[in-house]
Amino acid sequence: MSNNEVIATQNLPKLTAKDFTTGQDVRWCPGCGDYSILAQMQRSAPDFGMEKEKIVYVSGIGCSSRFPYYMDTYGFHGIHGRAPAIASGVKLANPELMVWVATGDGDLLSIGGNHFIHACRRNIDLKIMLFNNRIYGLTKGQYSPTSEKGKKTKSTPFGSVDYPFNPTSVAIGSGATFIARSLDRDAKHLQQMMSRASKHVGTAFVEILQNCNIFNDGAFELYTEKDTKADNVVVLEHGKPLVFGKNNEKGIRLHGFTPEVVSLEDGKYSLEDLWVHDEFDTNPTRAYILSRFSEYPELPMPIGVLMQVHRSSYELDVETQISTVKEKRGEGDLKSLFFDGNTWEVA
Amino acid sequence: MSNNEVIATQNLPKLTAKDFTTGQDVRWCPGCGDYSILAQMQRSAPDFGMEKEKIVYVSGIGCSSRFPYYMDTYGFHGIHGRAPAIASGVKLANPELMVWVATGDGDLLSIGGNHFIHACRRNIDLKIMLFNNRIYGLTKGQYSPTSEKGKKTKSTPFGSVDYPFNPTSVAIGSGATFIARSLDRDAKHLQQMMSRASKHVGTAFVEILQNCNIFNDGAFELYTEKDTKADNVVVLEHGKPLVFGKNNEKGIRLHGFTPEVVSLEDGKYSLEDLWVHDEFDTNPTRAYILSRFSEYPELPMPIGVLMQVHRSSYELDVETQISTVKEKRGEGDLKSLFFDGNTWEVA
Amino acid sequence: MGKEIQILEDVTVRFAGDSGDGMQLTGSQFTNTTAIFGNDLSTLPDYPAEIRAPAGTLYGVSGFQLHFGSTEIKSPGDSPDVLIAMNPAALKVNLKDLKSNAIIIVNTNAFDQKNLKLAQYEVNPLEDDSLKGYTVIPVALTQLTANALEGTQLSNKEIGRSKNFFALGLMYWLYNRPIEATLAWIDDKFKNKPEILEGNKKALLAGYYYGENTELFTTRYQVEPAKLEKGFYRNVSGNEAVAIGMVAAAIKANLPLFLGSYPITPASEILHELSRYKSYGVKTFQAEDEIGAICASIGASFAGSLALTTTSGPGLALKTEAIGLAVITELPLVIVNVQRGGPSTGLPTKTEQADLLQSMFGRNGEAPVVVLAASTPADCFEMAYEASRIALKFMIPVILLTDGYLANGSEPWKIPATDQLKDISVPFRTEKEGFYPYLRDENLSRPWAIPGTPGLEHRIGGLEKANIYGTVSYDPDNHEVMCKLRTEKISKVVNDIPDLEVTGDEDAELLVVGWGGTYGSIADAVNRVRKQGHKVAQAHFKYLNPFPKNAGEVLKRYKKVLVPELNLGQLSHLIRSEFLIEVEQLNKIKGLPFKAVEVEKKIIETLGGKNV
Amino acid sequence: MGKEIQILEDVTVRFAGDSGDGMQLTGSQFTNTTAIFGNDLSTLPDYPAEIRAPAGTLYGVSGFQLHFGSTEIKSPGDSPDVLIAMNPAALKVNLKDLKSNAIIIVNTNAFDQKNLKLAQYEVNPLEDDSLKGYTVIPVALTQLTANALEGTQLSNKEIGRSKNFFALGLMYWLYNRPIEATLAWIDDKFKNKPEILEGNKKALLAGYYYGENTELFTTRYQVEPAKLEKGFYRNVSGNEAVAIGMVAAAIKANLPLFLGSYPITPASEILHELSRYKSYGVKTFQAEDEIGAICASIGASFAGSLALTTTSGPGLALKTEAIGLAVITELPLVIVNVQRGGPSTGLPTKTEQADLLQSMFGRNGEAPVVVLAASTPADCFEMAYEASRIALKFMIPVILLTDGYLANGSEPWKIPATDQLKDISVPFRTEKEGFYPYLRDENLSRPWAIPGTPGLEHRIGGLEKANIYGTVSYDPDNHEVMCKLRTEKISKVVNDIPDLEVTGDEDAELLVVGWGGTYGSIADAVNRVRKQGHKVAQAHFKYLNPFPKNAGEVLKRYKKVLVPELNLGQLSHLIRSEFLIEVEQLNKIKGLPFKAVEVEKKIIETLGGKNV
Ligand SMILES: Cc1ncc(C[n+]2csc(CCOP(=O)(O)OP(=O)(O)O)c2C)c(N)n1
Ligand SMILES: Cc1ncc(C[n+]2csc(CCOP(=O)(O)OP(=O)(O)O)c2C)c(N)n1
Ligand code: SF4
Ligand code: SF4
Ligand SMILES: [Mg+2]
Ligand SMILES: [Mg+2]
Repeated sequence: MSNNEVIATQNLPKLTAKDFTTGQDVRWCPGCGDYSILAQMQRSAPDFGMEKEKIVYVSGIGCSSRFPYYMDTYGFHGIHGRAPAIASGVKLANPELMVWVATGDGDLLSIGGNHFIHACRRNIDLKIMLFNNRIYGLTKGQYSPTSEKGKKTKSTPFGSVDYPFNPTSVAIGSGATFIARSLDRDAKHLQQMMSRASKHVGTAFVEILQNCNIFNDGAFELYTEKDTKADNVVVLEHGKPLVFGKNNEKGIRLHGFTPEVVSLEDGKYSLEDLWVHDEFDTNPTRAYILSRFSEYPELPMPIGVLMQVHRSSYELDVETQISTVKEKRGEGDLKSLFFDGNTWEVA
Repeated sequence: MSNNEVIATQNLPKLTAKDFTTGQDVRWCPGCGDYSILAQMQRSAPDFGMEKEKIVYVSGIGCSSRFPYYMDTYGFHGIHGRAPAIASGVKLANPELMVWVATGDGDLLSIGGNHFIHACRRNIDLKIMLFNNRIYGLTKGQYSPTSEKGKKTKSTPFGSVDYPFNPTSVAIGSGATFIARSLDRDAKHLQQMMSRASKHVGTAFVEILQNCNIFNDGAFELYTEKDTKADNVVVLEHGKPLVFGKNNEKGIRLHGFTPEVVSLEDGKYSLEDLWVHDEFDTNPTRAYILSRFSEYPELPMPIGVLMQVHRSSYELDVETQISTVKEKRGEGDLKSLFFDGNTWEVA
Repeated sequence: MGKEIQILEDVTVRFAGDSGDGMQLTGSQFTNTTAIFGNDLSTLPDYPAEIRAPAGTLYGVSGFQLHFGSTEIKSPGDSPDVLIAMNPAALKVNLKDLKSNAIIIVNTNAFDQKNLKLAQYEVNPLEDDSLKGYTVIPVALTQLTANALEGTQLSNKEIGRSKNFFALGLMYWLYNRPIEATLAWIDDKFKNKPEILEGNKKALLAGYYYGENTELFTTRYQVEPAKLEKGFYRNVSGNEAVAIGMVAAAIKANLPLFLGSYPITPASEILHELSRYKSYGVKTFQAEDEIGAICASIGASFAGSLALTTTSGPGLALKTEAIGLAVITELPLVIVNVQRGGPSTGLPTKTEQADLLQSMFGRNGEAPVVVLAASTPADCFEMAYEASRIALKFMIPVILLTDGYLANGSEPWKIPATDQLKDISVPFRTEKEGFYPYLRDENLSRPWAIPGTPGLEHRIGGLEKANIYGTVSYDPDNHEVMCKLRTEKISKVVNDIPDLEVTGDEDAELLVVGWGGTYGSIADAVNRVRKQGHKVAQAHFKYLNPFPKNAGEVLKRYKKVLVPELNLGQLSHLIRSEFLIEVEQLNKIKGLPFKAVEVEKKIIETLGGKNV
Repeated sequence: MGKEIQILEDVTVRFAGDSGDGMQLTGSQFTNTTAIFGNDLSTLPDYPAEIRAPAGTLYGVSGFQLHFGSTEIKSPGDSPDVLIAMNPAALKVNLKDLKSNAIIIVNTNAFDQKNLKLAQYEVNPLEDDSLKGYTVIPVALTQLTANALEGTQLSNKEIGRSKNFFALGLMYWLYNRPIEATLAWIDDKFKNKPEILEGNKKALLAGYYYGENTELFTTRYQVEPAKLEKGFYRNVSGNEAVAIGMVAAAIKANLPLFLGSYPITPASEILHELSRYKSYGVKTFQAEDEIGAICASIGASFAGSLALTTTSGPGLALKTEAIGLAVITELPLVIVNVQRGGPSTGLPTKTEQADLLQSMFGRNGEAPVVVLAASTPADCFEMAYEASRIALKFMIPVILLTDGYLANGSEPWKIPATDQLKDISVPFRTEKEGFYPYLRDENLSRPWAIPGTPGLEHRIGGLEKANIYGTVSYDPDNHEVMCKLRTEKISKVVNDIPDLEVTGDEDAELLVVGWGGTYGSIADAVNRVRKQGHKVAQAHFKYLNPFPKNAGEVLKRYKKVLVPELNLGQLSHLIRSEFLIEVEQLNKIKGLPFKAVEVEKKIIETLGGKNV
């Protein structure tokens, strides 16, 4: 664990997942991947080291954005695309709160793209969970900025001609300091990522590949199904080589700037030749390469923390500036406010 | 020149810079870097291989966005931040037009950030010129998303706490296919970049470091002034090693993923050891590293084409899809429109 | 077994069940057959707010209502005569809407403990007398379908899914409709799944014959074809009609159609529809957001397309700044706003009429636009065409308001003869001589000189421009001239639109004035009270800015004016301000259309409560 | 050399020159000195649209107008009595505004061939008789300043820059003002540049003594101190006053102030000002755009700050969707809109009052908000405070309208005693017992339960919520209840705001009704016509939604109502609709404030044209 994570030190009453469950009926489609994400959050939250009244979930609009209604904490179901902006206001107003953003690929990357990249740039301490199902769920199945080119949807009956965003690349390009990826179906891993995000000081971006079984069923099957997962997913762990395959028989090495899959069985390459993951590399270039794995079908999908670097977080800088000025000038009051500048008396 | 550039083949009447000059008084501040950008465009445009009535300049709002008024072509001075969106409509409606976007760092990267990253993602054929003066000029001097942290401006009297965007990194993260940088003060180089952008098929992004002598004077002095330029700028040329310095005595080599400045004089390194620029590298990793040079004071500012790759351009894909469908189904007319679906007759 | 046949003038049926029960499909098939049969009709689907709510829940009930008759049908009907309830939840949710003595066909197999509990029934309503007053026809739909499909290759799940065809067959029998159209549809739809194809056909026929053979039904109903105008018809929803209207306008204007849009309920289907029209050269651009969408449309308009942008309330709110740009650049642009329940996200799947004032005034500065509203699903065709015509002729943005009810509801649309459509083409300017970008013709329109035209190079934009010359102008007097010109342009439209029509009694004391999608319910209500002997007249606004020339005169002709609206009084506000007359208001803001009876009651109350 | 001293009641002076001539600074110094001297005053700067237009051009002229007097001063004056013209362009641009026989002090050195040409003068106006009818005082300002600074270390350029101090000194002499305040200011301002410090002081004194010694001036003027209310004063622009008012409100509400904003002319100075107030704990957030700005403010409001967002017309257009969110979540929020010339980008540096209807109606659905408007620069303090008070008390968004004229203009503000400000604190909810997020108190306000409060965890958002309970509700009846509650909340505010005040003649036949920043010009006009013997009354709206309780009664009391507005009739529209009364309109939409004389003329015309 790096030094840019905070460790909860308070003695808090021990809560359980149930304490985070609201009475409201969960209204996602039966079978939707969102259920698992919710369950993992409810399981992870008791260990955030935070009183539950200090945890806030903010969302935009979309199936995924219903998330706050189901967490028994403070929650704000915002308007489409604006969750990072609303959340920024919450966090700036009260930096003691732990602020999560629950958002979809349309919400965060289509209409909300600008707020997202600016949050990353500022490094404001929001934990942004992108429910990426590569489709517009709530509006019943249009393509999204993460849908693959050629996709036939309600708004692209002849196939989309849009080239998709790579969300993790966008985050890197915008200067994000914590980038992770997980799967709706991998309960334990997802909990780990939530826990890691909870500890990062600064914008933490977690892309969760989420199945929309109604409008984009099976989009991530390769990564989640038992028989294909091992061959198509590489789990990133700090300090460990990039190994995958049913019997850990494959690895990834860097050939110049080009990652390639090598066999660990034919004697040509061994563990020593592989790319060893360094989450905390302050040079984001490797993370950039990792972010682009998904562009190449021959490479497995990396899950885990792609990168985590330290940069002072926005809301703390704001607080520091205020206290510095206060120290220098003294705390302002009505009198000093009114009599600042040229005044004169009419007697 | 790569194969993803178009070469004008038409026999056009020879125009000159004067043909592109409107009668309107140019109303930038005396000494503003925008004058040079305008002059270089007026000089470059006759060689775009395009009838001047087919060239369109679209802008948002800002000092820089006044640009279209001064080019005697079709022009659209839009609203703040929306130039890429307006320009996308122009280009989609008539792909035969050559569409330029003139925009500022606030216009493109603050309010307009979303339209920008989506243009890059789609790879629609717009030539986007960012007049980056790292300040809001027209609104009289607030910091912009490219202003350096700590900058004191009208809206940050105690220094800004925002970490800036790196515009070229943002473009790379969003999937841009042509990325270049130039200087307002380097007339020849700027003309070259304009000419290169004019030939790219797809989104071409040109960052121009521009001096705002009123609100951010000297921001790029290091790169433009005679005595410091050579030591602080490296000119990227395809197939050539990265060499700079007054006597070409310095070079850049890659140490792993880390670029470093080396001396070519002390005998330790020679030209062969240097990073050789490959504009057309289909792996954008090197371009990503180049985009980040500006984050390190010890590295020179790269100008030139950082990268150019081929991906089909959006408006052409749109046209292709339409003609494919037309071929398959025949051209629609009112009759086929009205009688599509279930109809019945009342006799 | 001969059954009595009863002739009815009109019938309202409602199909209701889980999302998975295929009620929308069943309803559409019944509609289609009914249309071909020759009835006039009007439909209204009612989706749950959730995409796929869990089976059996109250909030997961999906409904489809159809009103058809041998006379003119103007609305989907206040209260169903027949309810097909596929499960207890469907029964519970819909019961309150039924006519007294309505027929309720229930799938008894679905009334098990689990479903009863999900529907929050303590006691099975089929077994106590809570349904007294209705004609309940219990049918073991699931079981009967399973029986009919015994021996096929279908899985139990697939068999279960076919029960809606059984129900449909039964309804065809009950209302004496031909089943051929649906059989043909099944043949086409499932041509790649022969087992399912056969299964569905079998279920349909089994349902039909069940009606014939069971003793549950003693009466069969007949609704004779309506005396519709001769011609070809097609059933269209409001959203479809907008799409067709816009393509037709583009063809008649000889312009490519460009749609910049961003999905939003309940407007998305216009995008879906238009994205199918590639062979008409239609370009649809799903932008990153509503602002990108309208800005792309403005760009396309500048470049010479017939430009359209479509959205619903929150999207219109986002587009307001850009609409101002279209106003000041004087570019033609059609903005379709399919209204839904607000404020904010509000009731996104429900209907409302609360964006009228936003459309009129929701922009910075003096930025007038033309505002139109469609009155019925099929009328959306005509009004989309009108919006295009006016936008092109006057070089201005036009907002067309529809609503969730019009968008999803459907009715037969009489297909116009292709040569019957007004020519709406406008020439691009090509002549260099004397060209200025803000020259004005007799409509005060400026010339449309599109990029690519040699010699007409010019610049437009959001800064105030000098009249005629089009250069940036900070001149105070010019600004005032331009603000007034932009307003005058709108007034010029008055001469180009039809007068406000009044129907009903010449000597009425009360005029009922509506606008947009409430037309059908108001018309039904007015008819009813007139049948009761009251003197009432009706006028309906489809042109809201400018108002038709005769509007003031019409409104002042009657002693009382009643304005029913699905909002808190927005048209009333405009009428009061424009004509300084007092109006009675009937406001409903429940996410639902008016029932005719609600308007009827208010009319009678306004008339002084006397029943004639 | 004794000179005649003439006593004047009030004077209007205008300083004009190139942007580089320091006219704003000169004007501010003169203002400051005049204020300290004890006059009442009102100022109006007039910047060119360009940041730094090329020297000498007509469009590059920068002006600063000051109206001061020994009586109450309500507006910056229609026509200057004195013009200081630093170059030919300044003379040309301003000449048409001057009073006949006005004094023109010109810098003769600037009247060279180049500058005359830039100003499009064919002949030097100082040399033909085009200035007949004015009292022209030619002063070789550049030369005299150079002479005075001979021997200093200053460069020629620096010396050139000091000439405005020479001009200022001359004006101080002419109007008999003390120069100490400016000397002190120079001491402080240039303390790190001792040469320039000395130079400027020398220039100032030289100017003063030049007045004393030259024969050009035979008369000196004296404007006695005004009889202002006792107390401390400070000169504030409208934007400054908004900033101070908001900080004061936050202090008195015991809340941190949060501003989410995005720069836009003419609102940016509020952001600038507030970003200086770090020692008051004010957090200013320059967001990526207007939408991000208001959304951050909404988030901050949810988290317990006094939340503010500031903008101008195009920005307000962008914020409309989010304002709807604030309405439905019932969160307190102050939205300050500094109106400028529209539509679209329009005339961005000019003033206008054309966002009233946008503020009222520019949102999807029924989304009512409170709308206030400040009447003078200093009144911006009070109205910002009021906006905060109402937003907090009723848990609603409040739009405060100011305009470019108020924003940049300034006047003395009487500093209130700190204990004289109303207590506007509202308690956060902390009690768990009986808590529901949409409980209502007597104002229909819901409880403010901020994150961090144990036991009150709850969720809000843009979907319709069940009254009291705050759960998502699709219930039709609840939606209607909530829409009406949100409207009723606004009506409740009526009981919390002052009545509409009427000044002027009790028995007037005409009531002149204005709103917002036109107060001063209208008041001046009404005073003038009353002095001519006409019976006229004035009422001025600062509360526009809801209107004050007595508004209808007041408006109906007079035979005629005249509504002057800087738009095409927006308040008129609201008055007509609300009260069904005919009003006379005076509309000006030129990017400029009213001159009192314009209103005066219209009043007389409305009264039937008779001069008493
Ligand atoms: C301003 C606005 N525009 C459009 C919509 C309609 N809308 C709601 S959710 C959504 C996209 C949903 O997709 P995504 O964000 O991927 O979430 P998902 O439903 O897939 O979880 C859209 C377009 C809206 N509510 N508001
Ligand atoms: C919607 C909207 N918001 C804000 C503004 C005010 N505004 C005009 S230009 C500008 C920023 C200018 O900065 P930049 O884009 O960097 O251009 P520059 O003037 O530096 O060339 C702003 C904030 C506006 N015109 N419209
Ligand atoms: S539509 Fe898709 S994303 Fe939305 S709830 Fe259903 S399955 Fe989940
Ligand atoms: S303010 Fe700056 S960017 Fe704008 S015109 Fe002046 S020098 Fe150029
Ligand atoms: Mg999605
Ligand atoms: Mg800039």
